[in-house]
Amino acid sequence: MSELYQILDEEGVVNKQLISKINLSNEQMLEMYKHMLIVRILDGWLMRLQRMGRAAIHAPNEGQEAIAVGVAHASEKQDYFFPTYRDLGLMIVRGASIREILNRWLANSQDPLKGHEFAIYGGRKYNIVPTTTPVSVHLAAATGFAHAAKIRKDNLVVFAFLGDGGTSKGDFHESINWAGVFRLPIVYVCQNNQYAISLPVKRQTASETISIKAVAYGIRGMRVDGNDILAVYSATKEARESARNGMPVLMECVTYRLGSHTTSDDPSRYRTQEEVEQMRKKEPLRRFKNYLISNGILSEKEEQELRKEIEKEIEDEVKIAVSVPPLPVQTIFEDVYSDMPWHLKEEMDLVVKEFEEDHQS
Amino acid sequence: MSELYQILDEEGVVNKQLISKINLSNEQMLEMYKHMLIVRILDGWLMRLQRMGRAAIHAPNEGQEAIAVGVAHASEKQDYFFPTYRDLGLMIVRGASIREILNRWLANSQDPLKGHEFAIYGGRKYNIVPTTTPVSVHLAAATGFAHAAKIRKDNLVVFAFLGDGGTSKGDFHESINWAGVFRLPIVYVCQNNQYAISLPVKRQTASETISIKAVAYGIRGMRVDGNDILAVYSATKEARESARNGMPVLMECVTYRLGSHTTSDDPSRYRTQEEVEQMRKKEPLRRFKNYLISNGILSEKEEQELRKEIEKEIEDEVKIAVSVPPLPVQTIFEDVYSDMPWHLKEEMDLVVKEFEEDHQS
Amino acid sequence: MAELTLAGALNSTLKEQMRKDDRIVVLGEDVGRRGGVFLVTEGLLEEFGPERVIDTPLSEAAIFGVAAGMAIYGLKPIAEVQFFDFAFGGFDQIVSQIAKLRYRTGGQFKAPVIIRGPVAGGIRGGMFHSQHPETYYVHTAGLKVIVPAFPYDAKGLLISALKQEDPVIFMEPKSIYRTIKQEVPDGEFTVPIGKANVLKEGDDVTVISYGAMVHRSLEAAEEAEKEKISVEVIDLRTLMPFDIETILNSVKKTGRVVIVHEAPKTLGFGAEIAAQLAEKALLYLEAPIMRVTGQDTPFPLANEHYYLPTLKRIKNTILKVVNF
Amino acid sequence: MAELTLAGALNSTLKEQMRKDDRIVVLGEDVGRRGGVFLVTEGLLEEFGPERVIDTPLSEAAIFGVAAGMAIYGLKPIAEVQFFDFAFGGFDQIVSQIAKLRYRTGGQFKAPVIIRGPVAGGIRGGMFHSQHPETYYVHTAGLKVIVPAFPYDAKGLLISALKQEDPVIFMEPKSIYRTIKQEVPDGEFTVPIGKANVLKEGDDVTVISYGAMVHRSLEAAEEAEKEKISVEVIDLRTLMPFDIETILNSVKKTGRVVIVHEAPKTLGFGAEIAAQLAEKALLYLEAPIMRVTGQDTPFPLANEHYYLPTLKRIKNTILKVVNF
Ligand SMILES: Cc1ncc(C[n+]2csc(CCOP(=O)(O)OP(=O)(O)O)c2C)c(N)n1
Ligand SMILES: Cc1ncc(C[n+]2csc(CCOP(=O)(O)OP(=O)(O)O)c2C)c(N)n1
Ligand SMILES: [Mg+2]
Ligand SMILES: [Mg+2]
Repeated sequence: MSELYQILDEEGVVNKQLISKINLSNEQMLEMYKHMLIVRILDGWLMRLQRMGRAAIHAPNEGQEAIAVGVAHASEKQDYFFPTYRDLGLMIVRGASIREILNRWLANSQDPLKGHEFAIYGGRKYNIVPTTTPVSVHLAAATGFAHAAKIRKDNLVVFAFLGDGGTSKGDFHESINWAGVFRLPIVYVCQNNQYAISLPVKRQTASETISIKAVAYGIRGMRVDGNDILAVYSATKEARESARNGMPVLMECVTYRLGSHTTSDDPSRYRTQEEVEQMRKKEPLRRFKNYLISNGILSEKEEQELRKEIEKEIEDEVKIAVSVPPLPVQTIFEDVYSDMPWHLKEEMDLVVKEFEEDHQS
Repeated sequence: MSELYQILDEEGVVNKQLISKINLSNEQMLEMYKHMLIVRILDGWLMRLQRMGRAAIHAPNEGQEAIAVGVAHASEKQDYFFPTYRDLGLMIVRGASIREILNRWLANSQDPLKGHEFAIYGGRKYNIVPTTTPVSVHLAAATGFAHAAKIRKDNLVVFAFLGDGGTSKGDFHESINWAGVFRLPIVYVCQNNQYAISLPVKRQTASETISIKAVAYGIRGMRVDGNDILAVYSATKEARESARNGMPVLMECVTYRLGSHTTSDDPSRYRTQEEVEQMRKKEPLRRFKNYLISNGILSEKEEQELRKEIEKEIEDEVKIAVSVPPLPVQTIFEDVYSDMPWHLKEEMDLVVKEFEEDHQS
Repeated sequence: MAELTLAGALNSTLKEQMRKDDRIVVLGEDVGRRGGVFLVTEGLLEEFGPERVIDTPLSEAAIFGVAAGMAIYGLKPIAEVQFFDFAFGGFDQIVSQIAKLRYRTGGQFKAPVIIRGPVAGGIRGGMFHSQHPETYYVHTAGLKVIVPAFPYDAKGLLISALKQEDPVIFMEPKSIYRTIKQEVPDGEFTVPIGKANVLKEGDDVTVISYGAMVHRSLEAAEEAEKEKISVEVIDLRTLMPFDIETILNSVKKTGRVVIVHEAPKTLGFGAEIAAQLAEKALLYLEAPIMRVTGQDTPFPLANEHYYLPTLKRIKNTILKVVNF
Repeated sequence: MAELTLAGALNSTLKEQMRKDDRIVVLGEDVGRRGGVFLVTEGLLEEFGPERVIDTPLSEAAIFGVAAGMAIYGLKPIAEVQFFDFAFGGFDQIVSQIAKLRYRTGGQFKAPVIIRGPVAGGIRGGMFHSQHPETYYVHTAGLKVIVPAFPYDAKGLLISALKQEDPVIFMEPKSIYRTIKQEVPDGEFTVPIGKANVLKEGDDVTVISYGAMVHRSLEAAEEAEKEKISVEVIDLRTLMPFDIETILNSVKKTGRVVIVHEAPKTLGFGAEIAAQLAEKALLYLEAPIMRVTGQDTPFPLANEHYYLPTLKRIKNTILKVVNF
C-alpha cells in the first residue's frame, strides 16, 4: 500500500507490461488528453476572470488534471461523483459546456445554481453532487448515497473526492469507517497534492502514506501516481471493480498543486519557487503528450491546433457569458424550502421593493 | 499488533518468562487486588443505590476492573487521566474515599461537583479530569493537555480512556491524528468490552483489531488482554515509556462488559445469558486471585476477610451518605461563569424566592 | 383507533408508514435489536429487516450525513439521534449539508431527511440527557422544526414530515413519552406543519408553549381559572415555520402573553415570539411579555425541578401579567 | 500610539501580549508561516517559534478540544478558526466540553480558551465564508461572546478576554478588517466585557448594533439627522453578557428602537433585545421594535448587497419608527 502505481514515467516513457493490461483506444486517449487540455486552459481563464473582478474566487487545477479526468473516464455512466471545489475535470468529462461553467462562475441569470454558492461543480444531469465548502463534510453524503445504492441493489459506484487536508477531519473517519462496516460500493479518491493551503501533508498526519489509512477501516488502499493519467485510469478501473464487489477503496493519488490554493492565496509566503519548478517537471499534460506523440497517436501540429481551438472557443464563450444579465433579487429567497413560509415572503417583499426602487430612479 | 499480550491465562496460570520482566512486590499486587475488589463491591452498591432511586444512573464496571486499576498502578504520580463514565478504578487507586464517591452519586450537598452532572469520576487532587458524556469528546482535551505538557517540557504522560464504540467518532480520529503529528506524551486506552450498548464491535468497525488503527496515525499500537491485570500493568509501563519518548500509543485492552450498559439498560434484548456466562469465566478478579493464592501471596481466608471489611466499610458509608442534606438551590447558578452576569442573578433571585416559599410553609 | 402513548404512537406510525413506502429507512445507534433506548423503534428490525432498520456505528456525523446521501438518492431516511444532546457531533452535517443542500444547488438536489430523537428534562438525566436545543435548529435556514406534545399530533406531524420535501428536526419530549395517552386513529392522517393548536380558548391572557411544557401550561391555566382568569393556551407544535397568525389573533384578543419553554431563556424560542409581538402587535399589548423558561445554565442534575418552569412559576407569571 | 486597522490592532495586541505572557499559545490552520488567511497572526511564528504558534491539521474539533486541554493545563490558548463558518465541525467541543467544563466539575476545572476568527459578509464569500453565527454561541450557557467594531475595542476586548477565566468566542467582522482605522494606544488597556458603547447620543430613536453593521448604522444615523431626527447609536460590543442597562436607559429615553445585525432575523440576537425590552420597558415603547437584519436564508453569493441590511433599509426603518 505504500508503493506508487505508475505506468508513465516523468518523461512519458511507458511501462509496457502494465499498459498491456489497459484497454484504451487511441480515440479515447486523445479524448482524455483533450479533456485535460480544456481543464488546463479553462482553469487559466477562470483565474483571470477572478482577477478581473468577474468571478468571486477560483481554486486552480493546474498539475492535478489527470486525476478527475482519469477517474471520470474510467467510470461507468451510472456512477456518481461527490467532488471537491478543485475538480473541474469531472464537469468537462461529464459533458458540461464551457458556457455553463462560465455562467456558474459569473453567478449570472443563467447560472443553474442561481448564484446561491460559488465554484460548485455539479448537477443532476452530470451525476455530480456539488460539494460543501467545509472540507470533507460531503464524504458522509457520498457514503450514504452508496449505501442507498446497495440497499436498492443498483449497479453503480460512487466516487468521492477529497484532499490530503481533508483526511484530518472527523467526517473523513466516520464516513470511511461506515463504508467499511457496510461494505459499500464507494471509492474515496484522495488527491494528495502535498498541501492544504500552506500546510504540507506532514502537518496533516504522521501516517506513512494516506492509502495505508485503509487498514484502520478494513477496506482496500491503493496508491497511484496522480500525474500519470494512465495509472489513474487503470487503478480506477480496478478500484471500481473492488468497490462493486463490496470492498470499498481508499485511492490515494499523489500529485502536486502547481498553482496557488485559490485566487486569494499567495504561496510565496510558504514555499519556494524552486520547489514548484522542480515539481512542474512531473506535471501530467506534458507527460501524456510525450507518450501520445512518441507513440504516433498525436502530432505536435495537431496538438497546437487543438490548443488554439480550445482557446478560441473559451474566448468566444467568455464574451457571451459576461453579457448575460444578472440574477433577479428574488432568487435570494428561492430554494430555502420547497414552499416559501410566511416569514420569507415578508422578507422578500421588503427586499424586492427596495431593489425596484433602487433600479427605477 | 493483532497478537494479544497476556501474562495470566484464564485460570491464573502465569507466563513465567513474561512475569519475570515485571517488577511488582507482593504488597503492590495485594494492593492491586484490593483495589479491584473495592471496585467490584462498590460497583454493586452503586447499582443498588440507583435501583433504590437514590442515584440517577450508574454504568457498571463488572468484568473490566483490571484495566483502570492496572493502568493507574502503572502510572506515575504526576500523570493525568481522562477517563470515561466507566472507570471507577481510577478514583479508587488515586485515593478517592468511598464517602466522596457516594456523595457524588447522591448529588448531595457534599458532592464536590455540586450536583451539576452525574457519575463523573475526577477531581483536581486526583489528576483526573471528569469526562464529557458525549462519547470521545474528551479525547481532544486529553490530547491538548499532553500537548501543553510537551510545550512546558514537563515529565508527565496522559492516559485517555475510551470504549470500542468511541473509536467510531470523528473526535477519536482528530485527536489521535493530532497526537501523531505532534508526537505527544499520551496513551489512549481503549477498553474494547465488545459492546457499545447493544452493538457488537463488528458494527463499529471492519478493521481487524482496534490497535491496528494506530497505523493510520503513525503511532504505536498495542493489544492487551484487559482481563489480565499483570498484562495491563506491564503493557502500560511500556506504553508510558514509549509515549514519554514521543511515540504515542493506542493500547487496546480486550475485555467484556459482564453487566448491563447502565442501570437503564436491559441486555437480554440483544445478547444471550450463555454468552455472558461463557465470558464470565475470563473475568479478571478470579484469575488474579488464583494467581495470588497459588503463589502463596494471599490465602482464601485473608481474601474472605478483605471482602468482608470492604463490604462493611461501604455499608457504613452508605448510611452516612444518604443522610447528608441536599444541595441548596442556588448551586444551579454557580460555576456557569467565573463571575455571575446580571441575567443569571435575575434568574437566581426568582428561583431562590420560589424555593424558599416552597420550603417555609 | 387505539389509546396510545407518545412513544407508542411514533412506533406504530413508523410501522404503518414503512409498510406503505419501502423507501423509508430507519437508522441510528441501537435502533435495531435494542429497539432504541426509549423503544420507539421496537419491532422494526424484526418486521423490516436489517437493510431498512440499520444499527449504526457510534457516529452522529455519519448518521446524519449518510441519511442525507440516502435522501439525495431518493430514499426517505429517518435518522434517530439517541438523545438530541448528542447531535452536536454531527452539527456540521446538519447546518452545512442538510439545511443548505437545496439552496446551494439551486433546487437541483435536496435532502429531506427526518432527524428525530428525544429532548427535554424531567428524567434526572443531567446536562447531556435533558437539553431542549431547538434554538440551534430554528435559527438555521432550511430546516423545519417540530415538537409534538400529544400522541395524535406526533403521528400526524410525522406523516406530514414524511410527505414533504424539506429536512425536518423532529424533537420528542422524553418526559412525556409514556405519561400522556390519547386515542389515535389507525391509518393515515396529517397534522399540518406550521399550524399551532389552540388547546383552550380564553380572553384574559395567552399562554404559548410547546412540547412537555404544554401540559404544565394547561395545568397552570386550570389553576388560574380557579381564580377567575380566562386563559388561552396555544400549543405551537411546529417552531419552523411557526404559526404567527394564531399567535397574533390570540394576543390581539387578550393583550397579555406568557411564553413557556424548557430551553434557556436567552435566545430561547420565546425571544422570537416576543420580538414578533413587539413588532407586529405592540399596540395591543397591555402588559409586559413574560417568559417562563429553563435557566441560562447548563441543565443541572440536582434540583432540576427548579431549573425547569414549575407549575407555580407559570401560574404566578400568569397572575402577574393579568394583574399588571 | 499608532493608527491601526482592526486586523492590525489584533496582530499587534497578540504580539504584545505574547511577549508578556509565555503561557499564551496561538493555534490554527495556516496561522504560522502563512500568518493566517487574513494575516492576523502574521509575524508571530517568526517571533515566538513553532511551540507557541502552532500550524495545525485541518481539524476544527481537535483545534478547539486541544485548546481546551491546554487551558486545563494552565496555558492560555488562542484558537483561530479560519472562518467561523467552519467552526460547526468542532461545535460539540465548544458546546459539550468548553462551555460546560467549569459547571460540570463544580468549578474544579475550567477551559478559558479564546476562539477567534472572521465572521460577516460583504466580501463576496458565499454561504460558507460570510455567516454571522453568534446566536449559536450566545444561547450556549458558559460562553462569553464578543464582536468588536473598532480597532481600539478589538485590542481592549482581546486583552480583557485574556485576563479572565471563561471561554470566549471572539468574532471579527472580516469586512472591516482593513477598512476602519483608528488610533490605538500601545501597551496594555482593557475594554470591559459586558459594557456597550454609546457612540452617538440622541433623543428620538435608539439604534442598537454590533460588528460591521455599527458603521452602517452610524451612516444611517447621520442621514437621518439630516432630516432632523436625533439618533442614539449603541455598539453592543459584547453579546454575552450584554449590557442591558445601557439599552434600557437609552430606550427609556427615546421610546423607539431599531436593531441592526447581519445574522438572519429569526432568533438572531435582535430577538433577545426585543424580548428583553418587551418585558422590561414595554410602557416606554412608543413604536414597534424593528429589526433590520440578514435574511432567513443561507447567505447568497449573488446579490449579497440586498441580503445584508442596506444603508437605505436602516435609514427607512429609522424614519418609519420615528414617524409611527
Ligand atoms: C472545515 C474546513 N476548515 C477550513 C477550511 C478552509 N480551507 C479551504 S480549503 C483548505 C485546505 C484543504 O486542503 P486539501 O484537503 O488538501 O485540499 P486542496 O485544497 O489541497 O485541494 C482549507 C483549510 C474549509 N474549507 N473547511
Ligand atoms: C456522542 C454520543 N452518542 C451517543 C451516546 C449514547 N451512548 C452512551 S454510552 C454509548 C455506548 C458507548 O460504547 P463504548 O464506547 O464501547 O463504551 P462502553 O459503554 O462499552 O464502555 C452510547 C451510544 C453518547 N453518550 N454520546
Ligand atoms: Mg491538498
Ligand atoms: Mg464498549
